[in-house]
This record gives sequence, structure tokens and C-alpha cells, in this order.
Amino acid sequence: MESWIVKNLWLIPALPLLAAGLSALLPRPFRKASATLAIGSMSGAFLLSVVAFVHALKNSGPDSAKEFFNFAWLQFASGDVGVLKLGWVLDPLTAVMLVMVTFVGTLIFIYSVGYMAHDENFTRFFTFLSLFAAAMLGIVIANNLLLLFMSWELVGLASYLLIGFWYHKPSAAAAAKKAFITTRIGDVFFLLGIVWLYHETGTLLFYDNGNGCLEQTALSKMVTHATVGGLAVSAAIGILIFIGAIGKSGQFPLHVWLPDAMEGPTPVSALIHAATMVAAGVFLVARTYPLFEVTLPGLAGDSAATVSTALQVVTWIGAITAFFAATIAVAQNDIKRILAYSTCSQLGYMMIGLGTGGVAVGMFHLITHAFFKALLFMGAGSVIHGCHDEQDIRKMGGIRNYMPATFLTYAVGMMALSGFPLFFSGFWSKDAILHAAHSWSVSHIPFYLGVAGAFLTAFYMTRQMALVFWGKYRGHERPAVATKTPQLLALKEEIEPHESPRVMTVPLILLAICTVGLSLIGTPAWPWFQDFLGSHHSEGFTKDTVQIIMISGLVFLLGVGLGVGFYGYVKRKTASEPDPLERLPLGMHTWFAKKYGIDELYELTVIRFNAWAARACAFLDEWVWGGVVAIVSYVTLAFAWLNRAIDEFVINLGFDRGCERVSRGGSLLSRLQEGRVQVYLRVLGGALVVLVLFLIWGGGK
Amino acid sequence: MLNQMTLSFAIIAILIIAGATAAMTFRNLVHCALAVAVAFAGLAFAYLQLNAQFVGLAQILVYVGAVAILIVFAVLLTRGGEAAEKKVFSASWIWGGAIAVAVFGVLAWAIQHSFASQREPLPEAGASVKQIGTALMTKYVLPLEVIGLLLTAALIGAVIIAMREEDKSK
Amino acid sequence: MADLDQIFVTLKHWLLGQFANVLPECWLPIISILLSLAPILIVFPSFFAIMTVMERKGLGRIQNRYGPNRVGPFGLLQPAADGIKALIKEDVVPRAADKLVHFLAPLVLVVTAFTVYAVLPIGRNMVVLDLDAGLLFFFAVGAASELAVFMAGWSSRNKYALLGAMRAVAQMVSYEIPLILATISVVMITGTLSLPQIVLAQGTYAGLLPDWFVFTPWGFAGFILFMIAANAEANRSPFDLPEGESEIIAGYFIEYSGFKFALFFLAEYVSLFAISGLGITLFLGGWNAPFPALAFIPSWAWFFIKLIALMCLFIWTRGTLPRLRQDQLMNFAWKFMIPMVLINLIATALWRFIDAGLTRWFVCGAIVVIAYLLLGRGLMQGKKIAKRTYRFAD
Amino acid sequence: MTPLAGYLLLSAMLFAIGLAGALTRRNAIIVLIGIELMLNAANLNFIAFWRFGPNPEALTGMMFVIFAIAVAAAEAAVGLALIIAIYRHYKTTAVDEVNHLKG
Repeated sequence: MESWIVKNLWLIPALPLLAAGLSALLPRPFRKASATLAIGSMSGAFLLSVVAFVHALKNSGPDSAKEFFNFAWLQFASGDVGVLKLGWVLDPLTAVMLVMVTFVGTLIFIYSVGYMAHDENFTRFFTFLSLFAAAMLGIVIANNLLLLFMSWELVGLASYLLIGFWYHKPSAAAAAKKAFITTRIGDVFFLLGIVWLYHETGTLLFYDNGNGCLEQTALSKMVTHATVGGLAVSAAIGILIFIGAIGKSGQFPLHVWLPDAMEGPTPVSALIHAATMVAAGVFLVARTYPLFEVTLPGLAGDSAATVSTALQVVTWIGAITAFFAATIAVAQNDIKRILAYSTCSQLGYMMIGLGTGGVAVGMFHLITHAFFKALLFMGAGSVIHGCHDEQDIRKMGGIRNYMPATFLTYAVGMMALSGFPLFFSGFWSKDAILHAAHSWSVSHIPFYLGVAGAFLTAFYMTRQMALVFWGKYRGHERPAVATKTPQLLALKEEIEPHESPRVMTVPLILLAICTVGLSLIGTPAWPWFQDFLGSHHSEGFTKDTVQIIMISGLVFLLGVGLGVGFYGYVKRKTASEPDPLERLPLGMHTWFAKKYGIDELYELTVIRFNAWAARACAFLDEWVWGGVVAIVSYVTLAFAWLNRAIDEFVINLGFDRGCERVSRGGSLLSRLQEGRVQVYLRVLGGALVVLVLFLIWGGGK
Repeated sequence: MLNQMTLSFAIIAILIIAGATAAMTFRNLVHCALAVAVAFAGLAFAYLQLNAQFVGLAQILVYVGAVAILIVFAVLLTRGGEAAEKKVFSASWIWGGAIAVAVFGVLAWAIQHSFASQREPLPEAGASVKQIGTALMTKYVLPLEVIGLLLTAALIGAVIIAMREEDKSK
Repeated sequence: MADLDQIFVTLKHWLLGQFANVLPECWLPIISILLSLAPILIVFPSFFAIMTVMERKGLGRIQNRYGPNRVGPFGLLQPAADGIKALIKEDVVPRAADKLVHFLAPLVLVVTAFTVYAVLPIGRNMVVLDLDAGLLFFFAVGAASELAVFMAGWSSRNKYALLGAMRAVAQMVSYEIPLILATISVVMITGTLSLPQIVLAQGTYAGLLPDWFVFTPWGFAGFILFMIAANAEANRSPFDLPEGESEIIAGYFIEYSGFKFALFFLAEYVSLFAISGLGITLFLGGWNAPFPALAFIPSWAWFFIKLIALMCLFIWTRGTLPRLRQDQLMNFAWKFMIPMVLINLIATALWRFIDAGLTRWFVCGAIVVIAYLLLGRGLMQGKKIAKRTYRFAD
Repeated sequence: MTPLAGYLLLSAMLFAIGLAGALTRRNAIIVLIGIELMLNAANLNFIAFWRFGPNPEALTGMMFVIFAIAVAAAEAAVGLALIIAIYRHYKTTAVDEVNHLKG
């Protein structure tokens, strides 16, 4: 059953890794070489993933056995338990993720050739990109929680390097640090979860012919144990792992790093926030889903299973994030920050989907979102590129006349994100989530939050579109250039935005096509995708499906209408004008703009506490340990003094005597060798004579 | 034929001794170099006469062709070429001469009284280049490699030693 | 036509027989050696005389002027006139000069130049002494000439002379290495140092071409390298820095006049013939005829035909190429010639061990050509080679 | 007097001359020449013994001389280079003036 592709799944991450290693060795001028290397390896990985996908398609189905390939990695203790086995798994989940990541990744690579064209650290950038892609693919194919964790950390590292790519900008460096540390917080819990899981099940392999940690025996073993508060061990571990996911995919408490991460180059934002890194969290939950969903009655075979605690946590966190990130996004002015917050909220949706509807729902939104969010980010990048690195949407406007291709593709992305009914993938995926949330047995609040979030999404996307693409260009506050003198024309050239090069627009167009096309594979009418992921009970267009569709369509129209009302008609003349939303009651707008002051909150609590702890440690170090050390040192000093005294008055005297004699003898000897070669030679000759004489008379016979 | 042998031997011996003595006594260094070249050539003839054709020619190639030239270059590079120095012999040359004479004395005495030198010469014994080549490539291949290494090292070393060191002024 | 081919050999034996009647036994070896030396001492100087005329006329043609054309028919008697002039000219020796060395230098030079011919097979069975290590002998004696050059330059007590001598010696030493290494490849193939045997090894004919070593990849490269190095050894243009008239008036023999000066010229040309003869022997099949059909022409004739051809090549080179600079000279020797020759050795070894067939042609050819291209590129980096332009008098 | 003894005496004479030169001359180059002469004397010995030895077929003596010549060439090169370096440093080549180890 082990086919070639399953055995050699490792090739997929290996290719970009190789590219990273090679281009790390390339000297700076070899720009083309490194770009070719990265893109070539990535597209190679894409082809392989397509092969894998086809393979997965062949033996997919409701009861498709997971295909995996395990091998013993290292022997840390004697016996069979002491063998640490790694491996990779190929199931629909992996296949879909592989294709998505490699495809979007390839497009982003190509795009960044254009975007980074003027950067002198071109090769370094591609090295990091390839490393990132390799790590991400490693996460995707891992069949072992440890392997997954390693790749996970690698992703963290790569994202750190990429966000801080322009490390000379202090803000970028700070953002990189922030991202790294924040995600670390989540990873600590993740690691705890791993350790606990290993303690419980004795294996970290997901699937291992029945003794994997995600398989029946282990699960039942875990779910039967209960820890504090009657929480099942499985649920507890699930929550720990989920915290890791929170950190990575910027869910509510740990989302702070994500908007700041916009300091990185835009392709990086696209890669990290759209396609891969943040999706990693969702993917992690999806991968370990059995751990989450398992419950005692569920094991007992009770079909109307109660929802496990872990899933509830997932859902609530998702719902909160979905709503509240959307509210923040409303009031942002940085084009990329808006997208970042919307990413947060979309991830929240995915979490809701996972929590309420199962793997398929969440994953479907993940995939669609990956495409249109990558599209949006790259479009934003193209806009920024065109407006001479201007990121403030208030300073833009009327761009659509300057860069039509970007405008159209961006519009498609916006439609998808804000859920334009029936034609765009985003609509269907979000709709599925809402539907799942609506039919959730625990509570309906997530549903309402989701709907509100959808409304806000439509609203702020409309706002962004209006500010960026409509109206007139506000980039230069100076009067428009009328006279036609050449230098003024040149000035015009320089200040007016311009369309991006082909290498940047073509990926946009491709992505736009995919964005529209994907909507065909997940509709309730023909839920091929959900069936493929194999955990779906579709009932076609039933009454409440239609009802949900109506609702979300309505919500969309409302949002767009409001947006147009606020920003479409009242065109802002200058960049400095106040935002119409600021007229909202009780200073909500300021709250939004301040992101609920969560950063400040952390500043006040966590970081201050941290600093305080550090100071305490310093104090301890200085006075307690320092004191001990000082005492020890004094004792040592005393000994040293004693030694010295002994040396001085006992040993040295004796030595001096001896040395004098030796030196006198030496000076006597040195008379013989005053450095004249010929004298030595003479001695040699004499010695020869003596020797021969001795031979003749003495030893001769 | 023997008298011819001895005749040529005498000529060669005189050539060698004269060359060597001249090389050791002339005041002008270049003359010394030329004289020693003569001595080397004489030695080469001696080898030829001893049927050591290859060695003899190698002797000329290496000593007359290379070493003598080297010496000449060194002489000119150390400004020894122009005028003869005032003091040619070192202060205590008596000692040196005495020791040299003593060495010759004992060696000659030993040669005269050693049984080895009483042996009569064998009939023709020679070595063709082919034999030498095979010997070098089979039995003596390791020494050959070592010599190659040594020569390379000597080449590089000589270049580096004689290279003009950057003046410390800068 | 064997008798015509062997005519000189038979003549010598006949003369030897005549002497045997009148002289005691022990003299015969000396007589025979003298009998073989005499023709060399007669033929090559006269060849030198002809060559001077040829060269001057050829250079004249190349430089678009008449050569010597006054003395005798077409100026053919020019060398005789020069000889007489040199003989009756006063022999000036600088006062400061080191008399003895100054006197010895030209003699040593001429002697070494002539000694070299002892091992050169001028025709079938026409070699003075067939040494087992003939090639080594050739180079050993040739090496001795460097000392003579130095003697000449140093003893004249003239800064130009010393400069020229130093240049000459440095140049000879550096170009001796590629010279010898280039010949080594032939030795590797034939497995002998004796020149007559090397000639015999090239005596056969393979289809259209004779089995001369110049018709193999390594042989071709080796021949060209050998000729370049020989050109430098003989201090001829474009390597004539040691006697560059425009820089150091005549180099190491600036202070010589009259007959000694002529001796220097003689020695130079004679050694040039000798080294060309070596080239012929090693690469051009010695005295072998290029085609079996032409074998009726006697071997010594072939040798001289080839010699004249090479002489024309030398004259042509001299008339064509400008003089190098000292650093260019050294760079060329150490950065191009020596690596090239070493690579050629490798190619030869492969040729020796790959059995006959097209493969070894391809392999060796590829090695040589690639090495040439790479080295050439490497040396030509960043150099601007302007196209030469010609101006004709009209 | 047999030829072997003649050659041996000759080489002994050569050796003595070289030694005398090396012992008495002040100029380092001449000292080097003297050493070269001694080396050649040894070579002559080897060749003589090879020629008149019991079995010349074993080319031991000859091989020894060949290697000795190679070594001597290397030695001359390095030695002269050293002398030139010394001359640059002390502006003299007199061995009895160059008598302290550190410059």
C-alpha cells in the first residue's frame, strides 16, 4: 500500500530546504540565481504535491485509511519504547494543504521577484522565504507531533527573520521580536501539551496502525482519565495544544503580534498571514482534531454526542476574535493593518468552523481565505509599490485609474472576503461556517458574533476600497501638475502612482481566478470538498441553509451599503480630514483605533511585571549571590596572600641560589658559541679528524 | 688502454682540483663562481668516465646550468660582483686551514690503508637510462616522490625568503 | 637510392680505412670522431652564412624594402663580405673589462653551440655519438651556454651588457623549463632519450600521414610550445629583449667587436639551427620523408629541407611580431607556457594509456584545447588588444 | 695505485678543499660553494664505489647520487635565498659579522 509518493513525501519540504541552503551560500550579486533556485524548487514541490493530491484523490472516501510512512529516527533508550519514530502522513487534509501552500507559495515567490527588485539583500530574502516554505511544508506532512513541533519552531524562526528583514528599521526589529516572543508564549503551552501527550500515550505518532496517539486506543485511554475539574485529559491536552495554535494564528489574547508583523515586506505578509503561518494554527487543530472532538459518550457510540470542552474553548475564542478583530479593523488607516486584523477575524471564523462544524468547514474557509487573502495582501503590496511605499490609505485614492489590473484583482479579493453572495468562494466558506455555528448545540452567541463580524467585514473592506481606489489621488498635497515642462513631467512621473510590473500582476490575476473558481467546489449543492475531507453530512439546500444564505447576503449588502454611504459619497478631499466614524457615540472609534488598548494593557501588566521580575532577579544577583561570591573571593585572596608569602621567603631564595649557579655555568658555556658559523664548522672538522683517527686505531679492525 | 684512462683521469683530476682551489682562493666572487663551475664540469667528466652517463649529464645540467647561475645571481644581488673585498679570509684562517689539512691527511691515510681501495676494477659496468628509469619508477619511487615534494617546498621557500619584505616605514 | 642516402657514411668509412693503413690503432677513435665533427664544423657555418642573407632579404621583403642586393648576384656574397670585414676589424677590449673572461666568453659560447650537434641525427646513421641519454646531453650542454652569456655580459663592465646578460640568463632559465617539459612528452611516448631511436619511432606511415608526433594532439601542442620556447632560448624576436637594440644597445655583446662579435652571431645562429634540429628530430620525424613516395630523396636532404622550413618560420615570426616587455615575457613563461606544458604531459600520459582509436584523439584534443582556451582567457582578462594597422610605403 | 683509490683520493682532496674554503672564507656565498664542493666530493665517492663495487647492477650508489644532486639543488636555492635575505638585513654577507640570533 505504500506507494512511491507516500514514501518520498519528504521530498516536498526537502526541495525548498535545499534551495534555502544553496542560496544561503550564494554571494549577493547572484540575484537571478537565487530567485530561480527558490522558484524552481517551489514549483517542483508544487508538482510533487499535485502528484500526492491525485494519489490522495484515488483512495479517498468515507473510510479511507490514512497513508503514512514511519521510520525510526533515534534510539534514546533501550528497547522498542526507546525508539523515537518520525514519519509523514498523506491524507486528504495533507494533500489539500500541500497543494494550497505550494501553489500560493510559488505565486508569492514570483511576485516577490518584482516586489524586492530594488532590495540589495535579494538573495537573503529568498533564502528566508525558501526556509519558511520548507518549514511550513514540514508541518503539513508531519505524522509526528514532535516533527510537527520542530517545523513549527522553524516556521517561527523564519517568520522572525522575515518580519525583521528590514532590521535597520527599529519598528521592524521590534515587531520581529514581538512576534517571536508572543508566539513563544503559545509554544510553551504547546510543548507542555506534547509532553503530556507523550506521558499519556507513549507515542507522538499520529497514525501508527492503531497505536498512534490519535487513534482509538490512545484516545479512549485519554478520555477516560480526568484531571482537575473533571476535565478529560484529552480535552486538557487539546486546550494546551490549542494555546499554541492561538499564538501562531493570532487568536484573541495573543493576536497582538500579527498587525505589527506588517513591518515585514509585503510578500512576507502575504506568505505569513494569508497562506501559511497563521493557517498553521488552524491546521494544527484540524490535524489533532480527534483529540479535540473525542468525548466519553462519543466513544460510547452515542450519535448525538455532547460537544467536548476543548471544542467549546476553540469556538468561543474563535468567535470573540472574529468579532473584535473586525471592530478594530474598522478604524485602522494602514492598508496592511486593516488586512491583518481582518486576517485575525477570518482565523476566528475558521476556529468557529472547526469548533462547530468539524474539520471540513474550517479547512474550507482556510483554503479559500488563503487564496483571497494572499490576493489582497499582494494587491495591497502592489498598491504600496505603486504609491512609492505609501501605506496610509488616507493618502491614497483614485488609484483605480492608475493601476487597473491591481484594482480589478483587488476588487475580486474584497468581494470574496466580504462575502459577495453566490459567486465568490469566501461567501460559501463563511456561509458554511455560519450555518454550522447556527446549528451548534451549545449556544448561539458565536453565530451572532459571526454575523456581526461578517457585517463589519463587508463594511471595512468597502471603506478600504473607497478610500484607496475611488476619489482622487491625495498622495501629493501640492497642486496637480498642469504645466508641461519636462522636469515637471518628470516630477509627475515620480509622484503619480504607476502600475506594477507584469511579474507582480500576473500572480494577482491567477489568484483572482482561483478565488472565483474555488467557490464551485464547496457549495451546499455540491460539497465535493467537504466530502473529500471526509467528515461531512451534507443535506443540500434545506430550508435553514437558504435562510443562512439569505442572512449573510443581507448582512453583506448592509455592510457594503453603509460603507458606500459613509465613504463612497462623501469623498475626502485631503489626507488630514477626520474620519466620519469618529462621530460614533462614546468614543468607540478611538477605542477601535487604539485596538482596545490591548498593547497598552500588556505594557502595563505583563511587560511591567516582567521588568519587575527582572529587577528582582538583578537585586538577588547583586546582593545575595554577589555577597556569597564576594566572601568566597575574599577567602581565596587570603589563601593567595599566604601562598605568596611562602613563595617569597621560602622557595624563591632557594631558587635564586640555584639559578645564579646555572646562569654562571651558562655564561661559561656560551663563550664557546658566540654565533660564528665557522667556529662550529671548525669544531665539526676537528671532531671528524678525531673520529677517523679513532676508527683507524681503535674501532677500525 | 689503461694509460689512456689514467691520462684522462689525470686531466680530469687536475681540472677539478684547480677549479676547486681557484673557487676557494680567488678574491673576486664572480671568478670564484666561474671556477666552481669549471670544477663541477670536471666532476661531470669524471662521472662520464666512470660510465655514469646519466649522472654526469645531470651533474652538468643541474650544477653548471642551475647552481652556478644561482650563485652568480646571488653574487650580483649581494653586490659582491664589483670590487674584491679587502679582507677575504676570516681572522682565524690558520685554524681552518690546519683542520682541513688534517682532515685530508687522515682521509688519505685511511684510503691508502683500507682494503676496499685495493680492489681491482671490474670489467665494463654501466647503467642504461632505461635501467635507471625503471629503478626510479619501481624500487625508488617513494624517494622520488619525496624529492619532488622537497623540491617544490624548496622552490616556494626560496621565493618567500628572498621576497623583498614590505618596508616598515609605511 | 641507398648509396646516395648513405654516401657520407660510406665516405667516412673509406677515409677511416685509409687512415688505418698509416696510423697506429689507438688513434683511430679520435680520427673517426674528427671525421664526423669536420663536416658539422664546415656545413653549419656555411649554412649560417646562407641563412643571414636569407634572413636579411626576407626581413627586407616583410618590411617592404630591398634586402642586401649589392655584393654579388642578388647580394648573395654579402656574408663573405661581412666575414672579411669582421676578420680585419680591430678587436677592441674595454680597459675596465675582465680580460680573461671577456676573451673566454665567446669561445665557450661557440663551443657549447657546436657540441650540441654531437647527438643530433642529421641523417640515417649520421650521428656523431649515439648517446643513450642524448636528449639530456643536448640540454646539459645547452645549459652551459647560459654561463657563457653571463660571462660575456659581466666581464664587459658595462651596465647595458650586464643588464642584457641578466635578462638573457633569466629568460633562458625560465624558458628552459617549458622547453624540456615539452620534449618530455615525446620521451614518455617513445620511452628513450636517444635521439636516433626517437627518429626511428616516427619512421612508419599511417595511411595518408606519417607517424610524426606533430600529427597528434599532444604532439601538436608540444611542438608549438617547443618552438615558442626555442625562440626564447635563442633570444630571437619577439623574445629578443637581451639584445634589444632600441633599449640596451646590443645586450651582452655590446662591448665585443670584430671577430668575437661575429662569433657571437655565429653561436647564436648555430644554436638556433641546433634547437630547430632538435625540434625536427622530436616532432617532425627527423630525417624521415613525409610520404613513402618521397623516400628516394636522401634523409640528410630531408633534414635540411625541414631545417630551412623552420628557419623561414623563425624569420617570418621575427618580421611579424613586436618585442615583448620583460614582465610580459616572464608572465608568459610562468603563467602560460609552464601550465600548458604540464597539462600537455597529462594529455600525453592519457594518450599513452588509452588504446589506439578515436577516443584518445578526442580526450587528448579536448584536454589540450580546453586548457588553452581557459589559460588564454584567464591571461587576457581585462586586456585591450587593439587591432594592428599597417601602413605601406608607396 | 688502483683507479678506485685514485678517485677516493681525488674526492678526499676535493672535500678538504671545500672544507678549507668553508672554514676560512668570510663571504657566505663562498662558504656555500665550499659546502657544495664537499657534497660533490661525497657524490664522487658514491659513483666510484658504485663503479668499482662488487655489484654495479644494483644501482644504489647512482640512485644516491641522483637524489643527492636534487637535494643539493634545493639546498643551494634555499641557502642563496637566505644569504640574500641576510644581506638585505645586515647589508653584509660576511659570516663572522652575522653572529647574533635575533635581528
